[in-house]
Amino acid sequence: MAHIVGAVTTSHVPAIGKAIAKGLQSEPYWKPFFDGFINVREWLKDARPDVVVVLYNDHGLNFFLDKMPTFAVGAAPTYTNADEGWGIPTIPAFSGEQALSWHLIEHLVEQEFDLTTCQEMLVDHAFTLPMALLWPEQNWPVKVVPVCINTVQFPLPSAKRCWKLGEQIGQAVRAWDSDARVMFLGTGGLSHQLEGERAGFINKDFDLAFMDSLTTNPQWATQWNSAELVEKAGTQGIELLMWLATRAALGDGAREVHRNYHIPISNTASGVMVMEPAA
Amino acid sequence: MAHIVGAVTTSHVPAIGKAIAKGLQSEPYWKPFFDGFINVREWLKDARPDVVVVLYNDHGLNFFLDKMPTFAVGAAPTYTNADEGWGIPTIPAFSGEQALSWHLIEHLVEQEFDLTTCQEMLVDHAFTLPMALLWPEQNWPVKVVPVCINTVQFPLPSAKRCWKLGEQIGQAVRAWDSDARVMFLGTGGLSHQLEGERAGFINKDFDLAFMDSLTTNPQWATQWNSAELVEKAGTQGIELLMWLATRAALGDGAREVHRNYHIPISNTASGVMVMEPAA
Amino acid sequence: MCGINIPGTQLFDKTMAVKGYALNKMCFSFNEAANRQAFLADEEGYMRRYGLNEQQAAAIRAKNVLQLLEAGGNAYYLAKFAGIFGLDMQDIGAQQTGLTKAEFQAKLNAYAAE
Amino acid sequence: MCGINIPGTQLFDKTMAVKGYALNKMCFSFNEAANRQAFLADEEGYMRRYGLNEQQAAAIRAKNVLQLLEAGGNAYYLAKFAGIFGLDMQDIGAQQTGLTKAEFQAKLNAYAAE
Ligand SMILES: [Fe+3]
Ligand SMILES: [Fe+3]
Repeated sequence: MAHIVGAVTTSHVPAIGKAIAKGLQSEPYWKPFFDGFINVREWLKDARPDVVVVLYNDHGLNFFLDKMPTFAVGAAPTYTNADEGWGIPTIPAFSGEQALSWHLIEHLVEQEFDLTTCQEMLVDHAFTLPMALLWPEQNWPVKVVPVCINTVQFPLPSAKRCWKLGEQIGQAVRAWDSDARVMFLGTGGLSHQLEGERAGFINKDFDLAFMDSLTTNPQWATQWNSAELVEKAGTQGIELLMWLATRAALGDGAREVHRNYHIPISNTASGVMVMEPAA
Repeated sequence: MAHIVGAVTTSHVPAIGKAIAKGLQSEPYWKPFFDGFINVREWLKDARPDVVVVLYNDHGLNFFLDKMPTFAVGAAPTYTNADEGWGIPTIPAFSGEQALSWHLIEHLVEQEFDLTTCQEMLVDHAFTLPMALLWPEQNWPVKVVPVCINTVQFPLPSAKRCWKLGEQIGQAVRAWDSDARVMFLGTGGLSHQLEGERAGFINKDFDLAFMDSLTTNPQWATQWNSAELVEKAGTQGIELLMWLATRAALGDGAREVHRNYHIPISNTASGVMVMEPAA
Repeated sequence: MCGINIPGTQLFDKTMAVKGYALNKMCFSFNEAANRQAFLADEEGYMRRYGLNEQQAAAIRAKNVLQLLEAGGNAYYLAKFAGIFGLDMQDIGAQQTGLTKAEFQAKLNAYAAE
Repeated sequence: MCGINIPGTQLFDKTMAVKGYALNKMCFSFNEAANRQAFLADEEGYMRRYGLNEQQAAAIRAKNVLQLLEAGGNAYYLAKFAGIFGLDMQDIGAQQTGLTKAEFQAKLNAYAAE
């Protein structure tokens, strides 16, 4: 059976891509953010994942409102990045772990998740930049399975539903007949809001409480509906749904191995955490 | 609150479109099939629906394997038919009932159905031909909401899951704040198989038992998984999932108003039923 | 996938979905008349553009439905390929079962009497 | 939809999704460089091609984010429109809040100290 090595959760704003492209990692503005990944990469050396299941939200690259899935799972041999409209450099393609993709799809549909399955899929900055933060050389030592959650158009799946999705992803991976080492990567948040008169909203107290909750009381955030979560975390802070589903995939207990929290990058409170399943 | 007038379930093979286009309704081959709709149209005169929720399966017109949803709900202002590759004449466009589309979407996502929402959607023969059988003049006196269920690529949603989908569609319609008269139309089946050495397979006993079950023991077919249903009804006979979801939408009890069953049209055992909710 | 073996039947499951992707994508393109024309004008070039493998290309050349299925074709998309040549579902059924069309039709009719 | 009113915030719900469809579809097209060029070469023609209404077209001409949101624009797609003019998220934040970019940045930084 496959072995779950742990999970990384991180923010993912486009500005990170510009900073990487321009080599600004050591500039005073960016250093507190990028330095948060040094320990993550140290951890990765021991964790040695073979496969990464990436839980992220598409920002209008692969999906439009003509066909907007609640949950989409990739089952492609390769995933390429593409121009998202700002002309930032694209990131090298990723190899898909198709066997795990289809194992997940069969398990999740059996468990009454109404997936959209994608045998072709472009992956946007929410997928590529966290991967580039973990493996800056960008020649990926892992295969991937993308899982995409709708945060573009209401109604969004509830935090409760995302928790259940994550739980079942974890169960499926644990039941996967493979000796692969599997990592989860959840990307999005933390608190931020891009649009409206409330643009620039950040909620540090909530973010810190949310990060704490992932190990102490992991279903804490499921008490709120999507609108309530937007009130607390901002319109894009709702991307914490990916953190929640990722945490759920780890199983009942989890311990925190590393975290960093920094305000701001671009308009966003940025966070990164490494968690391992409780022994 | 909206009023549910009843449900029609019917087969939908492309050959019906050719027969309509050529005016073959009274030919000996086609008459036993088309005559089955005379009583349906009589019933419609009394039922007077304003809105039809159409449960059908796409045959590779609107969806491909790059993005294959398990359940898709249309939310477009209009739905057009298009060339499916055989050059049969297309059918006039349909007006969407967007208010009900979004009411359904909000209700179903709240109830943990992971929909794909479609603000643009081409509808294929599985949608258009049943409509043309009900309203042969093809100037539609109703607005529509399409609900599409994957029968193209395994894993399919189970019969149990389709039943639950139908149940919640029914609940949402009953809770819809509107004085509209709503009908359900489920299209597909009955037993047939297009591919493989088993092509031409039909199972009359099973079809008749299935039609009976819809009023006497409506969850009867949910005892089988998708492969078992294919064994009983053929690879395309699995389209009976639409009949099942449609029946579920009617609520706890239903009575049969009309049925016709005829073998064969094209490679298919054809059936049509009209049901009303138990008073 | 569900521990059932149905004679003469291959479910379009993950194995077939992966195997047949290029073939099915080409057949999906036949929804558009211009693509059907382009295929007829240059079958080999069209197949290359969609990346068909040799098994798939041979099955297309042979217009052999059982071979197309074996190569990962899905019945819903293959129907669009058949449509190019004016084949209906009974032609296809006859071809797959090794019957004449009349024999295949008689087989269907026989179910009515059961 | 959930009985919550969040000041300065409009959720992109069914009402906005319907209202903004044409505008968002145009912005989605800006993923491709050729479409961005085509827009810049003929803004009015491009907007007509996507069927924008007058409110949407006026908001695009004004490059006014609050007006674009009011007209049904979705933040994720509008970002692609903003990208055409090299505006980053802080430019957009400043415009929407009536601050200079420096003031908007100071507001963000202030959260760190809380
Ligand atoms: Fe984001
Ligand atoms: Fe069908």
